[in-house]
Amino acid sequence: MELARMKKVEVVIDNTHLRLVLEILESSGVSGYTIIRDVIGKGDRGTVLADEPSESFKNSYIFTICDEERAKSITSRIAPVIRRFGGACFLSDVEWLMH
Amino acid sequence: MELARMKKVEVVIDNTHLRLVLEILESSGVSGYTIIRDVIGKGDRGTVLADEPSESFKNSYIFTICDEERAKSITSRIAPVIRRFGGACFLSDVEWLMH
Amino acid sequence: MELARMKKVEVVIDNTHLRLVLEILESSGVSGYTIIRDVIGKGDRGTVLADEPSESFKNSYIFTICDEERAKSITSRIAPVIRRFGGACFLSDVEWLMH
Amino acid sequence: MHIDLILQNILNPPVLMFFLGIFAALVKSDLEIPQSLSKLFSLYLLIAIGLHGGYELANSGISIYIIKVLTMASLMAVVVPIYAFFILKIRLDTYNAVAIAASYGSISAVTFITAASFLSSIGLGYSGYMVAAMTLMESPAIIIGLLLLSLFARRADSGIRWGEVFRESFFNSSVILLVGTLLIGTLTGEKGWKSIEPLFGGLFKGMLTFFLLDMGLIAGKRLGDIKKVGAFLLGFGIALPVLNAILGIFLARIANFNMSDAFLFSILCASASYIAVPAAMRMSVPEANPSLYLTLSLAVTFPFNIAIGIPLYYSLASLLWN
Amino acid sequence: MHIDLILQNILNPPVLMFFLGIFAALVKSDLEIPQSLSKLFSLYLLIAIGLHGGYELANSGISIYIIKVLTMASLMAVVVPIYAFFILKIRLDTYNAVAIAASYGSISAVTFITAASFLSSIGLGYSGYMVAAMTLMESPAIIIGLLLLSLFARRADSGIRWGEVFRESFFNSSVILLVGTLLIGTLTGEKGWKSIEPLFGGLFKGMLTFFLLDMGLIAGKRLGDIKKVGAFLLGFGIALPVLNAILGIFLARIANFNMSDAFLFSILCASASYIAVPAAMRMSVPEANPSLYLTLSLAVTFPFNIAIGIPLYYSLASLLWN
Amino acid sequence: MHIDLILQNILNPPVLMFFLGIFAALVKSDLEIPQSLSKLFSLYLLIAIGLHGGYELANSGISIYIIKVLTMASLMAVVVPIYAFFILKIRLDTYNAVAIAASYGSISAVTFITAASFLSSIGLGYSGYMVAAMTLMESPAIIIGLLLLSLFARRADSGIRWGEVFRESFFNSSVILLVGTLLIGTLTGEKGWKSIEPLFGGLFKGMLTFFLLDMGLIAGKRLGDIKKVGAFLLGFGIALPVLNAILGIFLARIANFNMSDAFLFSILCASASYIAVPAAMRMSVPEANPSLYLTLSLAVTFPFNIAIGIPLYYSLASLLWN
Ligand SMILES: Nc1ncnc2c1ncn2[C@@H]1O[C@H](COP(=O)(O)O)[C@@H](O)[C@H]1O
Ligand SMILES: Nc1ncnc2c1ncn2[C@@H]1O[C@H](COP(=O)(O)O)[C@@H](O)[C@H]1O
Ligand SMILES: Nc1ncnc2c1ncn2[C@@H]1O[C@H](COP(=O)(O)O)[C@@H](O)[C@H]1O
Ligand code: NA
Ligand code: NA
Ligand code: NA
Repeated sequence: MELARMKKVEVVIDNTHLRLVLEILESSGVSGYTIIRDVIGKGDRGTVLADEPSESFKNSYIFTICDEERAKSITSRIAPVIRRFGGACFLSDVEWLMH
Repeated sequence: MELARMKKVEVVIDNTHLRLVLEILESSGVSGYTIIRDVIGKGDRGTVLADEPSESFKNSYIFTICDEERAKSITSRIAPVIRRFGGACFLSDVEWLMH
Repeated sequence: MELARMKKVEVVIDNTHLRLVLEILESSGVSGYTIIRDVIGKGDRGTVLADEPSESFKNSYIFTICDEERAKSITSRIAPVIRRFGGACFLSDVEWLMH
Repeated sequence: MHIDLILQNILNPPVLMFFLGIFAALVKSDLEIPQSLSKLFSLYLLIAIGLHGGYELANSGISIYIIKVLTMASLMAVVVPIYAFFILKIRLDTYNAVAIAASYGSISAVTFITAASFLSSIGLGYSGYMVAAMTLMESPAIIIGLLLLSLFARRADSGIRWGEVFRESFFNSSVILLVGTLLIGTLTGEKGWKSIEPLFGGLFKGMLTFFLLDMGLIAGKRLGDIKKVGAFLLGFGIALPVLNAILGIFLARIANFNMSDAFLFSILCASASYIAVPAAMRMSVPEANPSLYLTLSLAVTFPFNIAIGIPLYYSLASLLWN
Repeated sequence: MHIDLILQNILNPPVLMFFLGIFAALVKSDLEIPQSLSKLFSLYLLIAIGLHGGYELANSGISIYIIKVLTMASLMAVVVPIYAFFILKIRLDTYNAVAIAASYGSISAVTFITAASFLSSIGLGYSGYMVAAMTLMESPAIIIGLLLLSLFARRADSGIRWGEVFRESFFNSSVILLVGTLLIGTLTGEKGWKSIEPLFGGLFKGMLTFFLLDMGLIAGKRLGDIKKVGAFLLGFGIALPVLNAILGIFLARIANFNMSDAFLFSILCASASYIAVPAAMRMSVPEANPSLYLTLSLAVTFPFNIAIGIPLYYSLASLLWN
Repeated sequence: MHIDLILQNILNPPVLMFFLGIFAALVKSDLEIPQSLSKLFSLYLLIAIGLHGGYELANSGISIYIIKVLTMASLMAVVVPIYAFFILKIRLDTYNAVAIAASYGSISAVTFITAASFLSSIGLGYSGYMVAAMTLMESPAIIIGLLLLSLFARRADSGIRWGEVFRESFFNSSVILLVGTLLIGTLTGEKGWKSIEPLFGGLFKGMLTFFLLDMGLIAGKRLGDIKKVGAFLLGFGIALPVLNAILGIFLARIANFNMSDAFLFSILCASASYIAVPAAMRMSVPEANPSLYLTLSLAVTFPFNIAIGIPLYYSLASLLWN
């Protein structure tokens, strides 16, 4: 069993702009990512209810495990998306089970 | 791109008492939070199944990113709720993308 | 309020093999775990869509908070599962609210 | 009780589907019904009986007889949790006794609906005011339970937020739906009902069949927990419904109900809540153990009533009415 | 407007269920309809009116009259968002003015369906081409809105990805479903319709009843946000629909529509989108505040049209046609 | 094959809705059907054909003829995966060959149901025992596939948990539902069926229409993966169904089936599983690539059978029977 020091990048963004975030992840060459759809919450742009009439107003929560360099690059490219459309993004340290 | 050292506070609690946790978050002045509803799990109070007849028995998973001081205050106010009604609460370090 | 240094073990695995992971968690004596079902994502084995015809192809996301020793033992036992069937597993540090 | 009454009850698609669900759960099949579909079926059934009951109320109007039925219903909703509590106190602590007593003081709408569908399968109908009676019996047990708790439990602070309790008791989703649809059914009468009858009338038994498959799966998954409840509670989960039913039938006889009403009334008395009351107990009596009160009403009393209770109480009523 | 027209509209199961939903939301009941069920009802209703409309188109064929109706529909879809924008600009910034104007330039299918069901409850039918008209009116307002934005907003980069905007406007789910099912209904004609009529015809009003309960819950939860929109917008949310309806009726009169068509056309003009257009605005005009444009169309205009607009526009039309 | 047989098949609401779904997926519309609704439709269809089939079995009773049909079904369920495996081995490794062969050895209930609805649209019915035949053909291919794997793969440990394999094969949700509802339909007979017919009979074709829209969306999203499967497999995904269908029809001719049964039998032989078998393969043959076996049965064979296979096999059968 080998554990590698990696970064976890977590993003919350509305479903409408999920595609932009995924494009960034794909193009930065991460090995994978996980998406939890239809999460709700509260932020600067108000409350996201459980029964928004349009699904595009609900949030998605995405995380990816990648090396520090990629994490920094992803974060810097996500920054303008979040500045414009809202959402949240944060990083932390994890140990990744190599397989 | 600017990254700030922050805390992530994570809480798992049954839907019935979610409201109490949200009241604590709201009143402590965090900038936002995210909720994933209807998660299941196992803890001291037994197993939460995927098809509980009443939704109030299912769990919700909430996280908020905030500064350390707020994190401590939230945790200390959530402690009695969890002691009485069950659930889980834990903190970790994150770097938050300022926007 | 007392905070204990613990590990968070996070696992993403398809629903088919969720059972194997839960067996490992149960037998290692963790105090609890939380499951978020039907998450989607992308990894070495391709993309998991939101509408897989069979639910066994969707992913589940599980996390447990436990002490370091248990975390290591769980990770080493999950390693062969992930090597064979795919998925992701990673560890991080948390402070756990004792109750 | 004639054996063919039992068969007549069991050889019905809804009841058989219930057993199919239990079977699938026991053999750990991957058969699963997503919770939003459970919600669809249960909302549908509540709305359907509410609208239909209201429509029939519009036809029948309010009479002394109906007021008598509703009075009896209120009476039993208050009395049952009290004596159930004292029986339970023999072996249990106050918290668990309260939670279980409150569950049995309330009702299970699905049991009522299955009984109504049994009635219709033997050619009898049911009256709209029985739906009103059911609605009346949903919530009082919560209040009674918490009153018993204040009297008997030595909690530092009572911890009961009465305001919230009342709101959650009387505005909980089934009460709101039943009261609302009863009213709507009454207000829109014949013309209203005809326009929605294909959905809320015609499909009724089919939807019940679908839903009981789901209930079978849910109850079946909890059958494993039965060993945790112990012999005393297991006996309680079967004996109390029968006792409640008998009491209900006698009261109905004294009050001169017609036989269908008496039978449905006995079902209301005999059935136990596994949704609204447990949810309320979780909030106000966290000390009580859900795997006792939930398992008992869902995995013991509900199947018992569906399979045996319905024909049993029906034949008891037949004895007194014929 | 006769008072009994209002009553006739309100004393319908669907409309009453809408109010029940609002009530449940206001008293903070735990009544909740999972979003996948909302989706079920809305998909069902769109498919049902599409298939039925197509079937009727197959019977009636295309005529000059129908082309006239469709032309008028297109005209209003272009004109309404423009004058709405200039009215809104009096008090709002460009971004919010665009988002709101676009919502009111488009339509609400549920309002249309409720109006159609009102027609049928007073013994009148509706024609298949009105569904086609509705479809035509769904998307132009998005394009018009973004054109206005390019003209009036001083954004560094316009930020509008026009390719995507067109794709999302004309292939959004309701447009695709309506166009698709209109075609399928036309192609499969009488025989096709008969085979699926029990689901898509018979259950129609019942499903609408179920869905309006859900819409009531959703609208009710947003009623609290009304104070945020302010008096100007509140007035706008009621006055503009009435203005649009009147304009629609006059155009219909000039173009010699029959009365049912005129009434439904006025409903289309008066109703505002709370799904497709807001979703498009979220993407292309993130500067606009959803709690203005969404609250206004969902919590103000939608309930107003359902409860008062329908009988009001109907009596306006009656005045001109009788 | 007459061109109007193809038209007659395609100009049906269910089949057209399937194409609408594919179209919506191809233009990347936001049209989406939540997975719990897929589940609703598929559960509904399985329960409906099970109950209806059981009811017809109760009428017809068991005969030598029926036993012959069921024997043939079992035979094909064993033979098809074996020869499919050897064909696939020409170009593929053992793991992928096993997974694909097992899929084609099993059946697709939705294909069967669409064929049955095609039959009814040309005025023919289908017999209850054909549902039993379908049920029999669901699972053997899984076992055969894993046996082939043990023989041909050189895995360190076989890694197959046979106990679990058998349990998952014979208690998987569709087998349990079909066997269960066949039994329930038989036991409750005429009276049972009549009480639930409005839901499980009347709405059948409408629900199929709804579900095929969903299947179109799902299949459409996977069309992009077709290029990954390569020419050999693409050819296989079309040629093998036709081969299986022809073989099925000949066997049916020899065994003297009536024509409707022969046609449905050929459909069962020709169709491939995209739910139960892939799920089993994922567990027991993780080395195989789902984007081969899933894409092939879901995005190639399923659409082919729905659009062309049904009229093709029907005209083949007509040739031999008339
Ligand atoms: N401090 C926070 N902690 C956790 N989640 C957040 C936070 N701020 C925002 N979010 C999530 O991001 C979504 C969009 O945020 P905003 O654009 O700020 O409204 C919210 O609905 C939350 O789900
Ligand atoms: N050690 C743990 N790790 C992760 N989740 C936990 C843990 N303990 C409890 N939980 C979650 O918290 C819920 C309630 O816990 P409890 O009140 O202890 O039964 C469980 O159903 C789990 O979802
Ligand atoms: N680097 C990663 N970061 C986050 N999630 C991942 C990562 N790699 C894989 N996953 C998740 O694990 C699932 C299975 O991965 P795989 O077996 O590699 O296809 C994917 O569908 C993702 O949900
Ligand atoms: Na009771
Ligand atoms: Na409009
Ligand atoms: Na086959």
